[in-house]
Amino acid sequence: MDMSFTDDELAFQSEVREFLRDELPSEIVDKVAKGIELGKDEVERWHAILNARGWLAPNWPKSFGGGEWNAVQRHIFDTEAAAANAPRIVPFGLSMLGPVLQKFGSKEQQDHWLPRILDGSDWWCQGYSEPGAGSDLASLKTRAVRDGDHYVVNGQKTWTTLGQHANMIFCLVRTDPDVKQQEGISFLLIDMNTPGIEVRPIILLDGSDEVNEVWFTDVRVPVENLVGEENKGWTYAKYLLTHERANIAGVGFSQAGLAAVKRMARAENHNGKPLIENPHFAARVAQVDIDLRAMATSNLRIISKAAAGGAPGLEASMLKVKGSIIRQEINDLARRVAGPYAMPFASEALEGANDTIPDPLGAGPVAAQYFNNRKLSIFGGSNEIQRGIIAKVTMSGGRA
Amino acid sequence: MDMSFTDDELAFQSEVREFLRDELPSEIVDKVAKGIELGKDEVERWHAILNARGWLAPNWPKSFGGGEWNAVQRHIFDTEAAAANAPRIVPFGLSMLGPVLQKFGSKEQQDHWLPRILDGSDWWCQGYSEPGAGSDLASLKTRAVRDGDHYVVNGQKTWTTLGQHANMIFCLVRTDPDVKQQEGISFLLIDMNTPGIEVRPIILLDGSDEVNEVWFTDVRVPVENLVGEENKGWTYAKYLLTHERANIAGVGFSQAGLAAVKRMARAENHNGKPLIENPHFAARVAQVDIDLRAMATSNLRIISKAAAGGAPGLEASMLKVKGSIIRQEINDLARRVAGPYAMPFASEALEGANDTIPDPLGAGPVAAQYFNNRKLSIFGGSNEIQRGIIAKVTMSGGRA
Amino acid sequence: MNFELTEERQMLQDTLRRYLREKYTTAVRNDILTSDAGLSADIWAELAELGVLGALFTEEMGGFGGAGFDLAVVFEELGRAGVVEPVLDSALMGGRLLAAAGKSDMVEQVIAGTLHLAVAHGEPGGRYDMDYVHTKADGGVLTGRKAVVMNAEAADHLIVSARDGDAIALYLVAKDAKGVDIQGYPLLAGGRAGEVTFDNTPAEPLGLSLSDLQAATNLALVAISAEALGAMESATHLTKDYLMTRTQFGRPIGTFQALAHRMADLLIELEQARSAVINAAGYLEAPDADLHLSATKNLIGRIGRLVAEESIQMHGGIAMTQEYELAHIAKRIVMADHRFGDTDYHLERFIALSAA
Amino acid sequence: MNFELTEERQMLQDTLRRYLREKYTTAVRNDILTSDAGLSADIWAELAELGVLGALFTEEMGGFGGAGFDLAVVFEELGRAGVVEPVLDSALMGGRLLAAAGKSDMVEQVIAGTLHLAVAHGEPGGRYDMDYVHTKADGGVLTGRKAVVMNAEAADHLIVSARDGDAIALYLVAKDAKGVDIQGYPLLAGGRAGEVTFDNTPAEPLGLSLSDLQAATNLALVAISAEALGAMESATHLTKDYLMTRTQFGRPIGTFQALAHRMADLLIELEQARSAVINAAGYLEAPDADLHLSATKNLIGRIGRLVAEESIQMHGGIAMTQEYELAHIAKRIVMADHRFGDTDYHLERFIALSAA
Repeated sequence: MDMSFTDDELAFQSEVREFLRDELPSEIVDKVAKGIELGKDEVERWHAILNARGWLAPNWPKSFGGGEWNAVQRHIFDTEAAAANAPRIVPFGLSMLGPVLQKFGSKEQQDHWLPRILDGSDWWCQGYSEPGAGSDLASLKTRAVRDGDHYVVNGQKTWTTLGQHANMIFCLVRTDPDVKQQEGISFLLIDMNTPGIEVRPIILLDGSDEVNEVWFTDVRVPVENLVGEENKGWTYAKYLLTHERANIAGVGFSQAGLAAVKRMARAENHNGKPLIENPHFAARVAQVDIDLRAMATSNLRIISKAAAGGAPGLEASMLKVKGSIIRQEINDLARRVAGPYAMPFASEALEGANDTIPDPLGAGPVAAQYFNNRKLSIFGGSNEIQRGIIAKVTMSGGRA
Repeated sequence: MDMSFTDDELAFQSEVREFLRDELPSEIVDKVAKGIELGKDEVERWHAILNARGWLAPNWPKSFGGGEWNAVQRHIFDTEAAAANAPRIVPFGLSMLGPVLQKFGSKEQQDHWLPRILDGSDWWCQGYSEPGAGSDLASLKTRAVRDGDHYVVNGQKTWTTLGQHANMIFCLVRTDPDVKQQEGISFLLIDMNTPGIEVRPIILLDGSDEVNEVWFTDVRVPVENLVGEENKGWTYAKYLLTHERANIAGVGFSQAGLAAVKRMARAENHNGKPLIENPHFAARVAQVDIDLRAMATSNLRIISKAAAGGAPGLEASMLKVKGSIIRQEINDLARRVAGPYAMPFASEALEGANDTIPDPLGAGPVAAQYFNNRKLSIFGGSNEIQRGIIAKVTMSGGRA
Repeated sequence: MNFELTEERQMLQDTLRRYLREKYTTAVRNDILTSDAGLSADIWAELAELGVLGALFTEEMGGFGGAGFDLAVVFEELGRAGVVEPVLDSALMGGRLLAAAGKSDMVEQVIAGTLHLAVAHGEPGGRYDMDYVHTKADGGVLTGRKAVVMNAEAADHLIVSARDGDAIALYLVAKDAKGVDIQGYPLLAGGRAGEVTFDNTPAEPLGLSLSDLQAATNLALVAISAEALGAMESATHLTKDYLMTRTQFGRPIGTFQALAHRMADLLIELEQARSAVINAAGYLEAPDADLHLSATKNLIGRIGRLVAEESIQMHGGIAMTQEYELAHIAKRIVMADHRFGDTDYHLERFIALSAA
Repeated sequence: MNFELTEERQMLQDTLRRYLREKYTTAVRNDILTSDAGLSADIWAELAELGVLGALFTEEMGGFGGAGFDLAVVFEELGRAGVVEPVLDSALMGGRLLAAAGKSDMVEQVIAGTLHLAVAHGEPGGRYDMDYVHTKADGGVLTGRKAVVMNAEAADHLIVSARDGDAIALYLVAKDAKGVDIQGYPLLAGGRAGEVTFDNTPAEPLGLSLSDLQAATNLALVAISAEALGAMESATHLTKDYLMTRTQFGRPIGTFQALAHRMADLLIELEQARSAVINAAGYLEAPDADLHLSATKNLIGRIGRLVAEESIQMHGGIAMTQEYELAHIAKRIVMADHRFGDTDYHLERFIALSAA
């Protein structure tokens, strides 16, 4: 047992810190710290900075232009980046499609699409979920029918995050309706500029418009955009879903969030004293802090196991549940700190455009974030789905 | 809306208080206050005092020697009795069998058994649960086979509370094994002194021996001890289970328990101040207090509805769940207050026999009670069963 | 003991519920939410006409209600429908303060729906503290700043707390008086508020002190608790319906036991919330009213959070979308915790009052 | 970063786990629980022989372990098996205090299992306060009373805290010394303790102060947390097995979704507890050890209660019976909260240390 980083790991940590200090634009930091949405250009700027350093695709093999970091290195980067209020890397091309193409794509597909992900030529989005399917992903109804050298796609996808920025979408489509649900699904790459595609924003309860519905009406997709084999898409989809589980606990985000709560609570007055000194509020903060410390160690244990070649499955589900609960609890604390000033809100404030909303603690729209982050326990496999997996795996003979 | 008692109800409350002050023996109060088990003689003494006043069977019709109180009167009595640390009335004859005989028993059975319940000639216990059945009561296996003027009973009952004191047991037995579970059950009254009956105590996790297993080997029961019709026992069993739901929330017990916690926490030192002044402990107490105040009003609402002729069903399940949670929370607070002195314990202390166990707060065996009262959410229809009922009734069209 | 509504209150409840169900649809409300005014003058006039505003005042004041249970009935229905119009701040708090000051002509206009008010009490940095008042009154003029003043822009008059020497007193200020500046903004859960500054603004002393404001705040605590209760009832109802109709893996999701049991827990807690509001309304005039009100507000805060979060979670994605009714309802529930003292504030107050 | 046990610790864990599984059965333990001594001399001798006691001491002290992770490994296994022998009080705390005092001959006997100790520190009315000491030391004799002294009756010597003027120091007292009186009693979760009074009892100053006792208490915090973790693992394991084998309404109750999800939550929290114990062991020698230890003890207290209560609830009636393994395990878990400061005590300490 050794809980400290090796010298190599410490050196890498210093390198990351230095990079973030020198290269991360302060305008971006300000927005991230307040939970304000970044514009497309800002995200692309940060991606370009990372790409210039060779750090945009840390999980990719070097042969594809990636960093080939181990789990500990990725953890160090993620933690430092969150603490520095760096933006989250948009994962659709880099963490989702990339690995799928690397494993299942043709040489032509790899040569064409992978460099375009790195240099920002393409912004990918994800066409998995459909209305009415919820957690039952395999019940998808979007049809793709072969017509000569094309598939003709009809249907609807939903919860397409940042689809408004994307020029490409990877989709699960049904190519054989007559077999068992999972067996008739294919994985298609679709140009968003093809005629027949319509993107409509879904306004979320905090007024944000980051997710979309995507409608397909007789959309013609060249057959060379099929990944792998027809009707084998479910295999690739599962690979995608289980592959990228690094940072699933969001430890760095929680640490940054908790630090912000403490900072605000030191500044906020409660009956003539800083709120942080109020025993009831302090107890709330302390309990999350304690839970987070334990989870950070759980995270390190799993990372250490992954770095040693282990395959965390059950643990990832556990971390996702606990991680979402802790982050949501921190969001709840943030809204409490703000007191009456948690109430004012205009959805434009999400884009930093509204200066009339008072924000005495410099906290940004904390109540809106509290609501927005309810998604953490719903999207990407709800906590109920995760609990079901944990129970099933454990009670069918996994370890307790 | 009027939340105060009427003049009549207030007068009744005074009458009850006076009675408890004058008639409730102080030796019994001391034991109840500390959660020490009462002996059979002490219970019988209290029953006799109540019977002399005509208050032993408040829920029985006057024609059977009862008090015919309405729900509000019963509530007043229960609350005052709990606050005065009166013992709980042993319910098996009075609240369970009595109403069943009154509704389904023959004239002969009523004439014979009901007076004996009131005057203490019989101590009844309950033969419902069986090993391995848990909440699935209707899966019972104890067999009764007709043989001339007798049934011959073989099988085993469990969780028979205070069976060691009882001379009579009412049992659910299977008289027809070839029909649907619920349809082959009969309701028998059995003399515990019949050859072939063996009572073995089950020692609970706190060392108490109040529950028992009862074994039946070729036990011959006269056919006149069948209640109602053969194979209709499930109807009577359900009537028994749903009939006596007064005081299901245990509001009075919780109020008395919380008062004791506050008293102890005023006496206990924590870093040079009374523990009750510690903000973290005070917050725990306050939250239970607040929950209990709301539940007390829920209880009154339901009682008021029952007094007006309504039939609370769903509400009783809700009160049972919330009531058990609150009482268990109070037990948890009591063990916390005791600090290191929560640890010493000898099971003899449950009977008040052990003076070597230190008890500086006069709290009695609080940790043992904490464990013992885990039963509140398990026995009598577990909280899981209650939640199932609530969900089922509500989602099949009940009100939300 | 009797927990039935009187015939009059039952009628008020039925009328208001029916009116809001028919008129105050999600679509209508969404238009109001995104409007510049943040409220509907038509709805306001109709609420007055239905007698909803009059129900907040005693007969002596010119109304026909005014007791705790009258407030509970009105605000439970407003909460159920997610009404954003400032009945609480403008009519109830503002109106009852004017009634306490003997301004019966103005109260009449409030009941008629023709006069809008705002109560400007909280100040930046003051959080929920009642006696955190730095606005100064000196020789008939006020100078200072008030924070998150509900309905400030729509109000014709503001009732302002200010410190004259050591004492805190209440003053009446016309919105268009000299030196009044309002920076208005929308609120997350609907409606509008503003930061209000006074610079040597002429003001009329109302003859009311902090204790009068506390009495009005007690009314507001009943109202906001009942409103949150009504919203929780809506949330629970929507969730129940969703669980019964939404199918996944081939059956209604409400038949999945984990969700069924969590639904049962919500229903149990909803009963607790209902009883807590009854306590608040019933003990509003009792000597230990403050204790009961803090108990209620604490419980409503805790259960409100549970109901909002569990309702969203059990719905899944759809509850995250603004166009779905629950989104607004959940915001009303959670944001109620930020008014007149939050869960922790009232826990502390309950502890202090219990020890007293 | 490396979270694998060293080979030595892995061997210690395997050996101890196998030994306890074979020897320390429920039946054996129940005999010990109801015995007059409250512990088994045979088991004690075998623990010494297996090197379990030696693992609690550094090589310098004559052992072959003594680090945080050594304690964690040993006490996790003791907790898993519900061992009631006073390894924590007699060998770990007592022995390490004697080691700190340079009593190497006595430490040797502790490691050999031939010397029993008790630490007499807490006093009636002192709750968990470390500096609540009214026992007086004056001219080489002690007078005062100590509360709930673990293993007092079996101990050959007691290590006693007493106040000499303003300073608190530790003294060694032979159990049969003049003026020592012990009122012994059993404990709910097994083992025995006693109220110990000293009346002008001759005592040997150990040259140790309160800070040495605090250091020993830090060791005890790692140990009790690891012990509770081991017991939680047992409780969770028993519950999992029960859910898989017990059928109701025709199928294993673990297939009922409500129970399955609650089981999942227990497993999630168990991982948290495991990480918390790793933190306690890993940071035992760090400058901010106190902060980490309080964090761990608070978390263990919270999760311990959840695991004990949920395990009992999901079992149902059988868990209420003394003869079922879980009954004892649940008591060990919950009663661990009453040692060296409970959940709230360590929450406060964590808050104070965080602010520092």
